[in-house]
Amino acid sequence: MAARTLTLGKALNEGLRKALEADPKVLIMGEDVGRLGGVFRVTDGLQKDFGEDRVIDTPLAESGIVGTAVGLAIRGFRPVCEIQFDGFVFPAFDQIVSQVAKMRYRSAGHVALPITIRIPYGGGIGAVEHHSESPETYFAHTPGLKVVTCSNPADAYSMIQQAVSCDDPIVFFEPKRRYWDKAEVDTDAAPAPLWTARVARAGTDVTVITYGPSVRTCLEAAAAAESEGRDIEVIDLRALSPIDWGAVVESVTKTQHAVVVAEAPVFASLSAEVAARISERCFYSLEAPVLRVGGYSTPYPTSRVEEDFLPDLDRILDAVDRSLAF
Amino acid sequence: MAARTLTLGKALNEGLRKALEADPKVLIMGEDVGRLGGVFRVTDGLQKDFGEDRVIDTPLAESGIVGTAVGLAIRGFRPVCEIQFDGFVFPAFDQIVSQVAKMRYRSAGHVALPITIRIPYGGGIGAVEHHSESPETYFAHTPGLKVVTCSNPADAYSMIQQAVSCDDPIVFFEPKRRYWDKAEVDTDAAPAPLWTARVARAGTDVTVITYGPSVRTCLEAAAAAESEGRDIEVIDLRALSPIDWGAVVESVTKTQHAVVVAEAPVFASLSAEVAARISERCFYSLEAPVLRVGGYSTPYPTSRVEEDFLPDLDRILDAVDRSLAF
Amino acid sequence: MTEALRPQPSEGPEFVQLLTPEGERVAHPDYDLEISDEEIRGLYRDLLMVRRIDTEATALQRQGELGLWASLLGQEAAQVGAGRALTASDFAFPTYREHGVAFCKGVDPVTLLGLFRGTSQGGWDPYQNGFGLYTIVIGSQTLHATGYAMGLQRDGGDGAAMAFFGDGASSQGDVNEAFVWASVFNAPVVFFCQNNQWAISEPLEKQTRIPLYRRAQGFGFPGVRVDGNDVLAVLAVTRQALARAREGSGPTLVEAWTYRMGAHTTSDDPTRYRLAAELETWKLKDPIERVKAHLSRSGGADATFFAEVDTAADELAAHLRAGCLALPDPDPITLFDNVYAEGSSLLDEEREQCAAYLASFAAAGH
Amino acid sequence: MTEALRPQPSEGPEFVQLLTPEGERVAHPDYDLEISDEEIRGLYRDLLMVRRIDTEATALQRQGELGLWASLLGQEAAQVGAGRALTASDFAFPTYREHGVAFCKGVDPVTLLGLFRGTSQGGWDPYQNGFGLYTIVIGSQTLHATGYAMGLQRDGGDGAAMAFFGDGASSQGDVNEAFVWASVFNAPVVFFCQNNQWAISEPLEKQTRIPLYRRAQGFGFPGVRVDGNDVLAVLAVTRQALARAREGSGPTLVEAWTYRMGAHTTSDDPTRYRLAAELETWKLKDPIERVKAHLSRSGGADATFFAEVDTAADELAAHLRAGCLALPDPDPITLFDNVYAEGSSLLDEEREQCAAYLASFAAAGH
Ligand SMILES: Cc1ncc(C[n+]2csc(CCOP(=O)(O)OP(=O)(O)O)c2C)c(N)n1
Ligand SMILES: Cc1ncc(C[n+]2csc(CCOP(=O)(O)OP(=O)(O)O)c2C)c(N)n1
Ligand SMILES: [Mg+2]
Ligand SMILES: [Mg+2]
Repeated sequence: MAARTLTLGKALNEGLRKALEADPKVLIMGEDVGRLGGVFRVTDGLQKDFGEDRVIDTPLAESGIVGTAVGLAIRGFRPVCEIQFDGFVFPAFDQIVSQVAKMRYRSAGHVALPITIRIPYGGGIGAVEHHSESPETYFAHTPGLKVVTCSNPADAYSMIQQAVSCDDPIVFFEPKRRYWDKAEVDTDAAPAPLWTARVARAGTDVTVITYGPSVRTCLEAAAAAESEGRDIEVIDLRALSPIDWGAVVESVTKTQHAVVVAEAPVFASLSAEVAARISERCFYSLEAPVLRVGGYSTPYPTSRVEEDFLPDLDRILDAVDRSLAF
Repeated sequence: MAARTLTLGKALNEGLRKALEADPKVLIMGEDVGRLGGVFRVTDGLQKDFGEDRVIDTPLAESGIVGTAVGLAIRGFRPVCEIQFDGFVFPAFDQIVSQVAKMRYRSAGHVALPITIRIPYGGGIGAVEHHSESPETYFAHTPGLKVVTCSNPADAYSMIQQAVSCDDPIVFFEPKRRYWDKAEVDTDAAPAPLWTARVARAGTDVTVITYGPSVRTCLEAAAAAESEGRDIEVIDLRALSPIDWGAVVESVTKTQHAVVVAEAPVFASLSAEVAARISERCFYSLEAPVLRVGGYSTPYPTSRVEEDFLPDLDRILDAVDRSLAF
Repeated sequence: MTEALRPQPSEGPEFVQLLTPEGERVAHPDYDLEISDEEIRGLYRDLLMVRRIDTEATALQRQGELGLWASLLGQEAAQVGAGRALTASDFAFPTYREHGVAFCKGVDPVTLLGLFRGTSQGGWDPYQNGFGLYTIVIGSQTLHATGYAMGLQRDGGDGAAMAFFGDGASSQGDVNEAFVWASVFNAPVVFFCQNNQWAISEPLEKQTRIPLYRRAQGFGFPGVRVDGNDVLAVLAVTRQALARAREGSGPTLVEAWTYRMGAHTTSDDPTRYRLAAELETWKLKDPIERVKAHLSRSGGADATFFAEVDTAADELAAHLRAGCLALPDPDPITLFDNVYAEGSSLLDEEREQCAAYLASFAAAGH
Repeated sequence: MTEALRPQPSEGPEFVQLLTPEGERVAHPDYDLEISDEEIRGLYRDLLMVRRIDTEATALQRQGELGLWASLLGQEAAQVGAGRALTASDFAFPTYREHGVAFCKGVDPVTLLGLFRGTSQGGWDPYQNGFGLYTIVIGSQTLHATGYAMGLQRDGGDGAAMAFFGDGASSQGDVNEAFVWASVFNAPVVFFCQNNQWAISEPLEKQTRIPLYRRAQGFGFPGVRVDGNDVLAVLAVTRQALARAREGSGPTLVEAWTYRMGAHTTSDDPTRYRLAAELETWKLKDPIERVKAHLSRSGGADATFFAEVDTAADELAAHLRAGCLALPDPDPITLFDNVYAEGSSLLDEEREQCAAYLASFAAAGH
């Protein structure tokens, strides 16, 4: 077993390196991904080793990044686009929604667009505006795209490779405040199928469904709850579109209580889908309504109050308590 | 009483005319809104009467339309932007999400952006790609925006004026396949508050929650169900963000059954929010899970099969039956 | 409607013309075209076939067989000139109006009708003829063409990419970003702008206050304005631009100065916004008449030839009509096909539910 | 790192310079600047104050008082030149780096710090000084400036708008759409591009292969390249551009050729991507030294003056520091404020829930 301790960011870097090695058609493109290695160093060293033709510093325009990636994919390449921060994906939104998501459909299957769009996302890093958002719902709501997110180094390492080798366009969300989280990564282990959720912690009392940066927060909440005698099961969705409903329903059927946790404003969000679907599928098992903990219906606030905006231990435990007290 | 028979499109036209008359700061801008009067003629005759400086044919670029509207609003104007079709709003998405929605917040309230973004939306008109989409979830999920839609000429007439005079940015969805629907409009009547839902049909057995183009379909379904002895209450949300939960909860508490109907793909949609919130608020009243009828998780399909994609009478009644049989 | 007629481009070398509206060959210092009578007859044939495709499709729309049609009437020379400059290894990225380019690229015109009849979203195989899917969101395809050209640079492919777009499209951010990319990467792409003077109801002046071909200057690559109703000039200019691209000299912007003789689409009513007189002046510049005049005058073709082409066009029209009527209505359940290459549990579930639902109707004998 | 140093702009009239790096006044055929010693002393003072704001803010960041700072080091002349050309009726639309313009527009620099300290998103009143909110999404503000200028045309306001942006931003669709709009509507807007040679780690060549000021040609309005480290030249060029705008002659693109002497922001490490030698050549072109040299040599200022300015700068720095430390941490519940002008039932509900939740902690004595 080739187990090494890696940060989540480094695990992505190594995963991308593997992807570049495995297939000469894989390209990396984005702003500052070359010599700088990206502002989070996720592409560190890749341009040096794979050259400027495969690791491409692009002009500063996101629609251009994704739009030219579409053309490169039509020509048979597998572009991995980096969007520098969550809040900067919107200039590319049109190309993503109307071209990337729909080209296969439009072409009756003749054109595949194996494009991966990497987006560091989420808050909690004390950043300025547009650097802490959670835009996953916009993409999950868009048919033709698939959406995934990793929560730990091992998943980061395998999921990025699986995403790059998938023939469908994938929006790959990276929990930026977890880039520095470290864990052992077994680089030889067979990865779990990309479209499966993971029981991050088994428990019996309440199911907390979450993903990305909130997984660690929920695990911490579960650890804290343990001392108070509450046994929380934490499900890390991993795939946000499509969702592994089997895993979710199985857990909620068992615990009869569900809390959904994510950083995005809850209104009309992916969390709403999770809550709605659980409410429908587990109608007879639920002992309490599905509760949601998330961002408020405001723009992402300034960093000095972001801790009050983000779901934290206390808010998660408060929801767990409310669910159990129902 | 000044009751006149108007189509929904003409009601919007007259509402816009009133808005232009009422406030010299109101501007209309977009592609082909001038001499042509828009491809749906919603702005017909307005340039002729209010001049090219107030009804502005713009270059062909949606980000430019919304971005310059932001600047005009900063200068004190009230721009009404027309996006020609639903599928063409995405080039403007960045300006809408990162500028229109956040400027007030960023400026701590110093800058108001009283911008109305009109979008003809929805399917059923036998159109080509990008001309039949229902992108309301993207906007409803965006804090800082408000989202409304009208379903009939009377609402169209009053709601467009209310939207234009609102100091918040509003995305105004127009049900394009209902542009030709006719009804009496009392142009003197005091309009209902913009943020209230409307009981479009009172009933006792099931609540069908819907909006925009689907309202008529749901009313037709309710009429058909009547003959089979089912009494459906139809709620027209009108405001999609924020939603008038009071009206929804009141109805579902009474009927104990809820079906949500909209054209958008249901996954991670506004319908998910409605279903999740009802499931939470009406937990003890619901006799059946909240069911959703909507588009499938595919891009909007080609017109020869769109009737199979769109919620129609049969699918709505099927859901009603399933709800009652639960 | 009080404004004057559109201004016409200045004569002189800035406006490349090799065949006058009267059918006279003229020389241009930078663009030479050695072309045989046979080749000119071939172009004439193309022009006529393409126009016939267009008029037949318009008729099919009027008769209710198509939901919509975007006519290329008046733009035949621009499209045939560019289309014939393209070789098999070049890849075209069209808008929704490039029926003439499609024809030159060898696409059976029936293939194009599905989109307008509503039986498909396009659905042809772009690799078969190097002809991309029709793109409706204005300007998007210019970035695709540029990316494709970057791909050619990376895999050593020997063709070039050509992006088609309109005068209106020139205002879109995407088109200008494509110019930035193409310039910075020196990509083998030709930007072919059919300036047909109108973007639906908006005249050229709503998009630019200087000639569009000069836009390229701002991005550091050459721009050329060509008489878009002169098939010889378009062929010469586009060939040269493609040659430049293939030999590694980077992008070119070609502005084909032409005119949309018909409505924007069959849904449009141009009498609301433009003068009939404008149409009249453009009729005198018809792209087909001048080739016919030239061939007749030079003896390059005789009445038999013209009659033969007319017959071939009639046959093509009949083929188009028959093909259109035979286009199969898709089975509803196929609306779930081709969303993903590797499937999706969500979609599978929806497909099953829909199939069961549809079956329940079949069972009930609806 | 093997590539050569950045190429420098050609000398000659295409590069407007009125004061050499050595402090010598030079003439330019198109740009004349009659300016008194007193005015030059004023500009010197501005430059020094602005640099001092910047170094103090950088220090505050290092000491953990700011989360981030975007330094303008090296760009003082570009910003003071443009900032002093602006009059009270002109409106500036900045990026995140226009601290110098803010100063000239009369904004208390403490106001700018909230954004970088994380106590606000900006939050100043743009109407107070005609200075818009800092804009982080690259290029967006160019459209706002253009729209504002269209507003001036409509309400008869007598100012102009000025859009600030960087070399990197020139690639964004929005910026090019702003050029289209400004040109088509002949809007009174000046596009002021600080070409500081870098967009984070990407050198100019990743954005363009020709000089940026020439971009304007492609859109039909004038572009000028000015020595961005020469405050006199920037003032002269920008004044003229603003005058053109105000008198109805439309937009101008000004490219201020300058250099980002520091990191992109305090989060950046430029040693990873650029040569120290490049920095050295630019140190010789320092925007402040040349004014000092000129004033000293011409006798326009003496040691007392320079000492006075230093003292004033120290005072400003102390004010900035004190102001920074005094910036109040926002009350959490205020995160619900200013989302909407007319409220929202959803937000009201969330605010109440949050308030109750926070109160429960307070009650529990947390
Ligand atoms: C992004 C976008 N906005 C609006 C439209 C609606 N629309 C379709 S064609 C058209 C005009 C296009 O004009 P031009 O680029 O000159 O091409 P032409 O139709 O003249 O060939 C418009 C506005 C669209 N398809 N895409
Ligand atoms: C749309 C968008 N994409 C990416 C970023 C991240 N980013 C911030 S500054 C910057 C470089 C900007 O370069 P330039 O325009 O030259 O301005 P400078 O920072 O040099 O003043 C980038 C890529 C952003 N803020 N917005
Ligand atoms: Mg056109
Ligand atoms: Mg820069």
